[in-house]
Amino acid sequence: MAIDDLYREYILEHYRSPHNKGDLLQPDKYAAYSNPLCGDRIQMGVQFQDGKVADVRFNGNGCAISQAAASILTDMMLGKTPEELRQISRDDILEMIGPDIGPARQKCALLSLDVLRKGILGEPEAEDEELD
Amino acid sequence: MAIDDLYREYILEHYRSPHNKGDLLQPDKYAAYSNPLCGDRIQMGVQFQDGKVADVRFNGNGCAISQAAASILTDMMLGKTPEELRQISRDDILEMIGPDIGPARQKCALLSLDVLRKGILGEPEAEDEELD
Amino acid sequence: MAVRKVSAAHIASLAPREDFPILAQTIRGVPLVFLDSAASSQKPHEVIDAMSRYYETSHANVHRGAYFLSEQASASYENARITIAKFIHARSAKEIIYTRNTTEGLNLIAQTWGLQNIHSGDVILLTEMEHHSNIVPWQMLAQRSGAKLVYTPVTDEGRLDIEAYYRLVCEHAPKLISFSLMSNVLGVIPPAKEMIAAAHSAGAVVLCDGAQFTAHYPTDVRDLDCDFLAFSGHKMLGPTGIGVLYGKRALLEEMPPFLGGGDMIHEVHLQSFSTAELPWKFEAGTPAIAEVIGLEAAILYLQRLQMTRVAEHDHAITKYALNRLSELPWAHVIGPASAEDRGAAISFTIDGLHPHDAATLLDRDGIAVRAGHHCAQPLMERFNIPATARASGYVYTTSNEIDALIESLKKAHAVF
Amino acid sequence: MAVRKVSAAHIASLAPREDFPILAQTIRGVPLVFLDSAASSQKPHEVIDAMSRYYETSHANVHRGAYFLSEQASASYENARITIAKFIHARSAKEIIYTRNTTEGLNLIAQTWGLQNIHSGDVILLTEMEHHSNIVPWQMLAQRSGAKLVYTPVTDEGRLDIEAYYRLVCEHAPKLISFSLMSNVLGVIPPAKEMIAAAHSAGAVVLCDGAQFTAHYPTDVRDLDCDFLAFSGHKMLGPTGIGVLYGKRALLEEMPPFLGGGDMIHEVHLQSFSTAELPWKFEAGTPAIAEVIGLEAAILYLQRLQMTRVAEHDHAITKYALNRLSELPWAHVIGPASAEDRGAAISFTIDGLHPHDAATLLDRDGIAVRAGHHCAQPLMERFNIPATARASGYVYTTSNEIDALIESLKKAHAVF
Ligand SMILES: Cc1ncc(COP(=O)(O)O)c(C=O)c1O
Ligand SMILES: Cc1ncc(COP(=O)(O)O)c(C=O)c1O
Repeated sequence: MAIDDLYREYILEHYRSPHNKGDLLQPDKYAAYSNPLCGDRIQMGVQFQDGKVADVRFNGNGCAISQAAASILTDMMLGKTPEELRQISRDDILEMIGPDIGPARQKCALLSLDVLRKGILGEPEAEDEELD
Repeated sequence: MAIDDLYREYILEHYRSPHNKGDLLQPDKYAAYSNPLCGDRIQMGVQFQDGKVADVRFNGNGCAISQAAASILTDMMLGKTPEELRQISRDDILEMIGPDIGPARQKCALLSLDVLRKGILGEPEAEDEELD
Repeated sequence: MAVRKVSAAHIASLAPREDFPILAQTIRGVPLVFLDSAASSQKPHEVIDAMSRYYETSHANVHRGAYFLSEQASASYENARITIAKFIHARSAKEIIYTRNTTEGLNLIAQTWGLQNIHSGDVILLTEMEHHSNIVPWQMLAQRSGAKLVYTPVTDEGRLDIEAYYRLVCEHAPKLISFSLMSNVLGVIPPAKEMIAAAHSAGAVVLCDGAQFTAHYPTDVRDLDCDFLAFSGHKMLGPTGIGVLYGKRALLEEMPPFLGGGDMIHEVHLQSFSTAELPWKFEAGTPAIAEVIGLEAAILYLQRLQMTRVAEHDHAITKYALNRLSELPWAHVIGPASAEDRGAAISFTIDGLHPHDAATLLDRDGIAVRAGHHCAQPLMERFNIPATARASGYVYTTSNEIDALIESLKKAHAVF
Repeated sequence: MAVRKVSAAHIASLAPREDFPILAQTIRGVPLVFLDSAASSQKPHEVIDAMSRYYETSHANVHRGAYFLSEQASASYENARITIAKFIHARSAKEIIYTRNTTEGLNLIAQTWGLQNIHSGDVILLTEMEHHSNIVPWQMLAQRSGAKLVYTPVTDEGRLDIEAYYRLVCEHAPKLISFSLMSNVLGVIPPAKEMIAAAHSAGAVVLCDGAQFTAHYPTDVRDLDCDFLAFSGHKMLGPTGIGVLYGKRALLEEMPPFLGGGDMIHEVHLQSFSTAELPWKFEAGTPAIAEVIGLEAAILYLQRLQMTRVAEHDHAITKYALNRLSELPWAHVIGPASAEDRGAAISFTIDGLHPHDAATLLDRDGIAVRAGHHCAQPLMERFNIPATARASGYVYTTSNEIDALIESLKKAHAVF
């Protein structure tokens, strides 16, 4: 029974058998963030070669959404240049995770992207759009 | 026209021509209190002779109610022993001022009694009745 | 003083009076004339209903729940922040911090930014017309820090002495300047934008007390360029229990937290914690959720009325009331006699009639005005009066109500 | 773990469910099963209506007005204080201070009594099961004062280690001891009266966090003999934006004020102020008037239900829920497995299913439970878990709702 759009087989697969899970012994870049709401914590190590992601591993405990998202994101990262990594958007992730995701769970889905952006790529805290 | 029960001629008379208003040069006891709500301030000096109030004067600015109440109270005080002064109750004053007085104005009516009790007689801050 | 004839035509209420259920009341058998809006305004149906509806259909604690009700409540709570940010033209909703009232907002700055930045010998510049809420927190801070409080005087006319202000700014180079955008006693609206620019040239940080102002005038924190602004919901058609503190983001980021507890933290260990992002860093514990929703409803209501029209209406009422009061030779306005740069709070004294007695007598006619020091004792001392009576209108006020006030004052004066 | 058969009979709600408008809602097409009362309870009509009626008929600012509405509002505001004082068996209404919530009450003590009495090297004794709101204020105070924070540990069963508590009290002679009368995670109710007596023998002042407790149990501050008690209206059928801090009068009298501003003063001059009497000394600015009236309505409602019966009902629900959860071999309660001395907050983890996913899946069935650290990260660290799911019932909860929870959990577990 597909209980709903969110916990479909694709997500559960990534959760049960996450890709790129583990630790890199000597990452070029390493970062960790936590989501205080649910206690999720994602750490990520990246190895670059010829300016591209040669290896990436994530670790941490968390809900199915954050773990599956990390699995999916790290898959996407492989082979990309930092420039290309910067192109990965929130919407890219949310599209993969599923449309039916409430605001509280979006944070779970986007935690690994946060680690990538702020921790690995060193982007500054996103300035919010100015209100008109 | 008796505009209402509160501002009847009796009160207005005491307000316009207060009894015992002024300052005592050498009071045996002196005290002053203010009502921060309306800015009323009453000071009172008392002279005792043979254990009785021989003279009492009050001064201060304030509303008709507080001034009239001070005038009425000081009248009542004359000739009384401290023991008898202690007997003057809130209800005694409120009865003289009038039945139709709201809670905010009660404070005005009772300001001079406060000066008498806490300032002149040195009674401690009244402990409230314990709740059941 | 010559008795002038009033030529102004009848002024209707700006807001439909039937929107305000309380205005249909009678008090001691006579219709209510509510002229104490500067203390707290009345509320339209929409505000009251928004809160009831919230409790009836979508209450749950915010931020921490992954279920439907909590997500709904959280969304309402955060959407209101955007409405408020836009209402005062903040750059971002992160600059909007929910407080209980203006008073808490002012204390928050004193106890966070103040304790961090104000040191012994530093000067805090206030004005003589401030509300106690914009005086006492600074006295408390001065006691702790050794700072000095300096006050811009008020002229005999009842306006801020602007020349003196500029002089004091230069002379003392204050670390912080805090003043009210509209006096709740004098009604006066000081030239805030110029004052703030001068303050900034002298290196001061500026906090504005918007308790009165934001209810009556379009507020633009970007145009004003104030660093902080505090105001209250209950004075602008909103519920009790909710206020707003605006702060420039860069300043807020640097400030230590105010109260500690749930929601304002990122991580907590037994011996240390880290703070949440803005604005939650300053919001500890379960917030006033229903009240935030009520405040948003109030702001949407005001925006439908349009704040420029609110300002015009209140100006017309003020002018009318000042004119009519000038007919009474025994009544004396404390504050400017002209309606220019002054809002709808009109304080006055009456020869031979104490303000408190005046209020009681007016009350017998169903007219609600306030009497006392209006939480501005230093200003009372400045004018050497114990108290004033104050009539203050708002969007529901009509010139007929001002007429009722004048007639009742005449009656009261005749008694004494 | 053997699957036990549940023999308990059906448990009806104690309060008529139709009193709670929100409970008639459907969520995503299914009836709402609200099991997040420990975060914030739902409200009966009477509470919602008391506040609407207040705004519709008698709103005005309190304390400062000599007119009818303001006197009415002031009287309601102060009468509620007496109701609350009686509800917790305080000696006097002067011992009741209105706050926004529990969090503000705890911070108030830290920033007034704490700053005044806690000095470098002094020990503050807390427990490992405290809510962030009873940890972070003390960390902030410790930073300022140089005090030391010591924690009573929690046993593996999920109870306070009482032997350790007594030892720590003797060993450290803490200046202040603060603990929760009921854990919002473990549900545990420590033996407060004995703990307080021991604390007093060692010379400590005791603050109790009643956020959870006062909603579910008769509270008697005279019997407990705690020095301070903080709790929140919104967890006990009352509105958001209002909480209560009880304090023994002698202590409150000696404390410096918390926030400065209108209403908390006696006199203000340009360079000094004196404070108002209790309890107003601690209530700066326009208070949450409507919310106070709502809280009184909630307390009157609870008193009609009778707090002893509330306690019995919640105990029965707790026992039933613990029993039914014990049927699920893959579900693990964090906290005592027995309902003895534990209240209606039941935290659990599920093998292979993160609490957050559990909450989302339950939500699809209309069941609202909370998932996360419940503002108790140190306790999560203690049990070495990132989070729990928590089901918490109240006077409107039925055993059918617990059955629905169990069925939905089974479904969720099957997905994973
Ligand atoms: C035990 C405990 N203490 C303190 C609090 C904080 O209460 P509030 O958020 O109402 O300030 C809560 C509730 O969140 C709680 O459960
Ligand atoms: C100018 C001014 N500042 C501050 C305040 C305090 O507002 P609140 O009581 O809502 O905190 C008021 C209103 O009482 C005011 O008029």
